[in-house]
Amino acid sequence: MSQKTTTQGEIAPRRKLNFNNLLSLSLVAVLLLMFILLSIATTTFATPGNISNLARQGAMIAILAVGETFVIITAGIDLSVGAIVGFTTVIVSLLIEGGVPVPIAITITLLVGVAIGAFHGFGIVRMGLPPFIITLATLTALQGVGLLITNGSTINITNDDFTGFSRGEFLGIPNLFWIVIVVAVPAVIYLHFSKYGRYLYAVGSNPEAARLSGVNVRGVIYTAYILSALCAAVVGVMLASRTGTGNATQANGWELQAIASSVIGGTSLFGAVGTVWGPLLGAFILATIRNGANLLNVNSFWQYIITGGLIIIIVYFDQLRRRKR
Amino acid sequence: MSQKTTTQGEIAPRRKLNFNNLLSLSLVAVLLLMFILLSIATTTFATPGNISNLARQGAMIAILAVGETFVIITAGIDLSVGAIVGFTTVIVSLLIEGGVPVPIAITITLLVGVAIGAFHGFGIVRMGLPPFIITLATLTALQGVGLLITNGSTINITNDDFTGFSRGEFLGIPNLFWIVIVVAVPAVIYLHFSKYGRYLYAVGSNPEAARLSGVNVRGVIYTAYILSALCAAVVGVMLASRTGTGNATQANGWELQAIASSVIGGTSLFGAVGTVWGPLLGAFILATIRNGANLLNVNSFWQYIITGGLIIIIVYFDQLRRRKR
Amino acid sequence: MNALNVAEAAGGIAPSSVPILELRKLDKRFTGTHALKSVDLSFRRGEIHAIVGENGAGKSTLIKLLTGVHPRTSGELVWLGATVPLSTPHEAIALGINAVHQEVVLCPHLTVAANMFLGDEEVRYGLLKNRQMVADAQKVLDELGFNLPAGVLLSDLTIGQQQLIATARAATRGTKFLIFDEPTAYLTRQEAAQLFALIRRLKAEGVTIVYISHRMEEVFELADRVSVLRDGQLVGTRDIDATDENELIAMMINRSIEQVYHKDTIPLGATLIEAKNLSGEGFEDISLSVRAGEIVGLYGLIGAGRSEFVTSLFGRHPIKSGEVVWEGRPVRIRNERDAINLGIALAPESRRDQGLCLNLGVGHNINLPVYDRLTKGVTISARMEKEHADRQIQDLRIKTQSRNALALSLSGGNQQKIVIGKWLNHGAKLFIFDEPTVGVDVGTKAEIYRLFSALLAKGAGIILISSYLPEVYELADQFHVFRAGRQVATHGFKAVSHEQILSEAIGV
Amino acid sequence: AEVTIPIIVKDTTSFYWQIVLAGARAAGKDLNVNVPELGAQSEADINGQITILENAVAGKPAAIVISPTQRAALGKPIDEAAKSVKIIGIDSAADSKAFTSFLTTDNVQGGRIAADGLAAAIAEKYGKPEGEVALITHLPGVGSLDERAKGFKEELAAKYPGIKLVADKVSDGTANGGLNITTDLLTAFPNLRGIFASNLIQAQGAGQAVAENKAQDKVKLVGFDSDDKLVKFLGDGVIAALVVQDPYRMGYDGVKTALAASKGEKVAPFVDTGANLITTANMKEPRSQELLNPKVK
Ligand SMILES: Nc1ncnc2c1ncn2[C@@H]1O[C@H](COP(=O)(O)OP(=O)(O)OP(=O)(O)O)[C@@H](O)[C@H]1O
Ligand SMILES: Nc1ncnc2c1ncn2[C@@H]1O[C@H](COP(=O)(O)OP(=O)(O)OP(=O)(O)O)[C@@H](O)[C@H]1O
Ligand SMILES: O[C@@H]1[C@H](O)[C@H](O)CO[C@H]1O
Ligand SMILES: [Mg+2]
Ligand SMILES: [Mg+2]
Repeated sequence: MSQKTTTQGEIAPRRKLNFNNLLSLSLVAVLLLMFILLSIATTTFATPGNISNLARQGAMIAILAVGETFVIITAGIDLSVGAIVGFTTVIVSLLIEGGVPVPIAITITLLVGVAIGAFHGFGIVRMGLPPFIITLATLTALQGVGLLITNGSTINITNDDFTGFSRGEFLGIPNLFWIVIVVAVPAVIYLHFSKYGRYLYAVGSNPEAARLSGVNVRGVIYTAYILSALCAAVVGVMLASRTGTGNATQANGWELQAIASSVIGGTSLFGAVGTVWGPLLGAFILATIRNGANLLNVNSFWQYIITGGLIIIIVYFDQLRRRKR
Repeated sequence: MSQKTTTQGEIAPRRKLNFNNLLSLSLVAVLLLMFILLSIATTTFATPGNISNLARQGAMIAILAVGETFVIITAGIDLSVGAIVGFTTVIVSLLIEGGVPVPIAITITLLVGVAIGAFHGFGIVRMGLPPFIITLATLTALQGVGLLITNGSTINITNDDFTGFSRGEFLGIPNLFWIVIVVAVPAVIYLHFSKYGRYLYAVGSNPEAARLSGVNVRGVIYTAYILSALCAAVVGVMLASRTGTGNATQANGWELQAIASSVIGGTSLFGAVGTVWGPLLGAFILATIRNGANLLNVNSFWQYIITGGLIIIIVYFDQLRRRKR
Repeated sequence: MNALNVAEAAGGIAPSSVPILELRKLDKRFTGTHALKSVDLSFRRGEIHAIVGENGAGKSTLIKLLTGVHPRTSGELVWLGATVPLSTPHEAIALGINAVHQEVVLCPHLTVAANMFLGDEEVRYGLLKNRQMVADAQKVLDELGFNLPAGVLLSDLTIGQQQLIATARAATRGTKFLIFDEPTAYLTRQEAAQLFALIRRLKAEGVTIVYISHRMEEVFELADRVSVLRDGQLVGTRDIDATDENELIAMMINRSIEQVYHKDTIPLGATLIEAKNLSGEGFEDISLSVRAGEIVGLYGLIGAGRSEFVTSLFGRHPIKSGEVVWEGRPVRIRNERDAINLGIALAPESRRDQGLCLNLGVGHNINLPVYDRLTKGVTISARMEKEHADRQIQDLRIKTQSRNALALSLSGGNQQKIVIGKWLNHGAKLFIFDEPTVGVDVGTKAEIYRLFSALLAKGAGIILISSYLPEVYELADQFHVFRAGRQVATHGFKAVSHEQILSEAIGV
Repeated sequence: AEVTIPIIVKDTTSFYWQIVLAGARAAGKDLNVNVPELGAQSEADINGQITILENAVAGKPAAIVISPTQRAALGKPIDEAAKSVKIIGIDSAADSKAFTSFLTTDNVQGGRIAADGLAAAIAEKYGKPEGEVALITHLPGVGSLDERAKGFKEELAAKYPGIKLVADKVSDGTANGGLNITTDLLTAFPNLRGIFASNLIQAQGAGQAVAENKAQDKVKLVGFDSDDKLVKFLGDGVIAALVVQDPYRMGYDGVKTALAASKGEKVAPFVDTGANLITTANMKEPRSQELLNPKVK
């Protein structure tokens, strides 16, 4: 994507890492504040059961948001992640109900995710389509394919081991949250400590300059979209386990939640700015808003308003800090 | 790279209008082709009744897409238009059911649209928020406000004059399509024949250059978002008339259709490229796909796949032409 | 916009001593940088006033304050005796202050005419008079002697041509005070000559000109007075007749340099690369070779095809026919990585579009080509990453707060140093420098030329592209003149006169 | 098949509507009628359904079977359509007198049945129909669901003063949404004794949450509609009762009635297809089995 001449007014030099730390610190502060307020306001928030619930509820969007972040750092966008989640719930439940052993079913499902991501890479790199368009097209088409496969109905998964996984925990931590860790650790290494991460930022900042510096720009773009779709497929497996159903439309609209989490977590939609922990925090902030509102028995419609308002406030202060730094 | 002449001065003039004409011609060709094929394949497509249906069905997305195009030309995006449509159906039906005369109710509703657009302008210009974020936030919040006002239920409009409008026609053309004309004519003048339109492109192309030329960049951005929200409010009134209900969620997801129509119509998401007729054609192409699929009794899920595929194909050829030119 | 505005006083006026614009204790701080420190300066009506200074001295910042682009931190601006706020570009334009900025600031998606009239369109009944504007713009361009079409999209022009459009635009808006920030950086001699003619004409019409340049001969050719900035402070103002190049350089960098063009005698080694009859998009039938220890210059006008040639050689664009021989072996370079792996480095001409990731850190930019070598196992060695970046920053004296500062916060010349710096420790054998000293101050230029010598001494070869003839002339062991995508002449070190080379390049 | 009778449902992606379509398909086969299966993909997509109806009318079918997504909104379009073609309504009502025949569940009544079922389950466990309960609705603005909520609340207020509705939640139209809401409800209201999830998908989500939190002994869950998953929950005691309609019959009889009407035969103007409460106790009865296991394929 072209790097826009943004009117970046007066950006004084500053340490990037420091800044990232600062930003994530302030998000941690927001999250902590919410935790403290909710612990005071309700007797139920700070209970192990609820914290487990929260960990489970935020887990899926968190993983989607991490994948989305890779793409956004390259100055792209992946609108299809919600549709991929829905589609892969169909695939994995079809396979499992078809008698395929669970590990193989999961592997195949993840490969389907990889294939979708590779298709996005192809569309962008080879066909020259804007990311918004190619992923909007797959959003639409995948829904159709998923509905067609199931003839519009929902597949119920009868394998209790598979559905039990999402309910289970290990060392007191819900299994779904373990998946977040399993995704986040390599993601941090990839993005923040490997050369490939540096290339991702470079492509997001100026693909031509990256290319002339020997970066395999096409490869980087393929990688970003494959990782995003792979994360979505992982979430598809998690969701199939959690709801016990395969249904192509059940994650409709999650792409916006993932993008919102990522942006709340400090990712810039212009590319070249973002972290792994940002979107994780963003996703759990959104989950906490919903959980807290439920516990406080706030009218569910207020949750929309609060979420919208908080998105504005958090991103606003983030921008302020950025400009000040 | 483009055709290149080596001595300075011998640069072949390329009229911008020519190119736009070419593109819209090719879209017209796509639409015509669809019309011809459907007329052959079905006995029902080319009937006055069905053409009226088509005109009505495409009308609302067409208007949304025109508004969205203004914003996209400034290199922005407005994700909130679907939510504004839903929200304004609530407002207009509340007012009408509250006994406010229809013209006044409509005026107030349109002003609500203007206010929402101005809020977006404020968020972008004053608070420095990315358009994606501020409009995502209003998408979420407006839904909440709309649901809260109606307490989640639907307001039924009992005024038959108001609801009758959407079914009526004038000079054999459905009223809803007249609204498209009423919106499109000033839109064409504004975008293609006035200096304000030129400023829209300038801001999308290089906001810094526009600013240094004395263009009121902030004003331009305010205008674009206000026009987009105003178009959405117009559509809200149309939808309220058509469904006879006020319901905050009834246009969920329309923003993606509007954006898709705009892009199919040749608008570039990088800004500074787009027309008024492009999104109009794009919206009616999408409506024809749906209408045709229904008439051909194609499984409704196939429509998703066809739409996704067509988005890719149309934008791909558009890109090709652009690169070749 | 009317065509060239005629000065109020007929027949032109001599530079008067009446100040048109006075700067009083003008001060600008960016967070972390004190870019201008209490500058007092006055510009006289109808003079050409040059401003010189090192990269990062604050020249562009000064201009941005005068044109309302940035708000000033403190200080006063007095326009024709009255204090003015001058806080928006609009206000500056209204007063008659215009600028041609260091980087082209126009809208690539609009036509040349639309750009020239932007913000000042001709309308009838509220509708744009498009055809009229194209005709009028064309008239202005023709009158200025710029042989450029008004009806094409701006993005169809080269950077140099775009810069001329920006100039034409600024010159024709009822301008009383016109600022040029390194206008000749992307211009050929021929285009520069057109520009100088325009400047003299404007001066004759009573317009005050502020002229920023790193090229001393331009300053002496044009200016009436010259002011020197150093580290954000005004060092002094001189009448042009009362100073010389050495004094100015000493004022700028607080020391003197004997000689800008530095060339050691280095024995030539084996042939590194041989291009045989290469053709591709924008160039045809080019043959040349580079030996270890040799600088091969490519001179020509903008659009002559030199950049196209070298970027193709670097694998960025396909080569249609011909052969490349690297160290005696025929090779096929299919992409940039092939070139880099062979040992070729390219510092491209446009730092903004090709050279830099502007919103990434200086260190990140410097290290980009070498992350492979900074990687230990799976992860990058943080220590090596730091050391490598810091070494380049020190060696090239890149003026930056730290290696983590974003590239876009650096001054133009310092950005250029990053583009060069990222290849220096790469260990390449053939360095291609495409316009390496555009926007670079004299002191740094001298450093860069010394660097060339150091590279050559280590056995590297250099292809040097420059539209600035003296650079090629003084440095290249051999150079080729390009015209219209073809190689029209080849000469040895200082073998022929400037005039002959120019006429070869222009084709008269 | 010469004759075409399209059927328009609310949301083709829901299993409930798949049963309706299966019934219609079977009728099409039996009666040699071509039955296009139409519908939007969300029960909130009112405009989508109007569009589909308009397009269906343009195809000049013999008759149309439709389940109006929203009572008021579909009134006028159905009046309009009825000018050129016979309209048979199923499942939910619309503000139109133009229906030639109408086969429906009384959704307000369905809500009442759910309230009674929930009260009974609570009474069985706690001795008395008393305590805190919650309601979960699939999406805002869906007519039939609003009617169920209405019936449910009215019945509680009228007959069970000891039962208090402490939370009235609207989900996001997905099972996962219902799941999250239910887990939070279980946390927020430790004394919660009952939940009514008023359609198929929300019942799936709520059932999953109850199972996840092993809360079935404390909290009685009543769902609406059925599929394999809910039947399994019912068998396992995770769900206390299901209010089950007869969607298969609506589809089958809808098409059958439409065909008769198109031929000018006289048809019954109104048929209540009924809503039945099925509990763990009566689920094995033959009629229950018939309702729980419609012949979809
Ligand atoms: N937007 C900005 N934010 C922060 N610092 C800035 C910004 N713009 C310029 N600076 C700093 O201000 C100082 C002066 O920069 P300026 O661009 O005025 O230099 P200059 O004299 O024009 O140099 P050059 O000859 O290289 O163009 C530099 O240290 C630069 O890094
Ligand atoms: N007359 C022209 N019309 C349109 N585009 C041109 C024209 N001349 C050059 N260009 C484009 O502008 C860019 C700059 O020109 P280019 O760099 O090829 O000239 P060059 O001689 O190689 O460079 P230079 O002489 O400045 O080192 C190229 O991408 C080229 O495609
Ligand atoms: O009207 C219905 C059905 O009866 C079923 O419960 C599915 O959801 C509804 O909206
Ligand atoms: Mg400068
Ligand atoms: Mg060049």
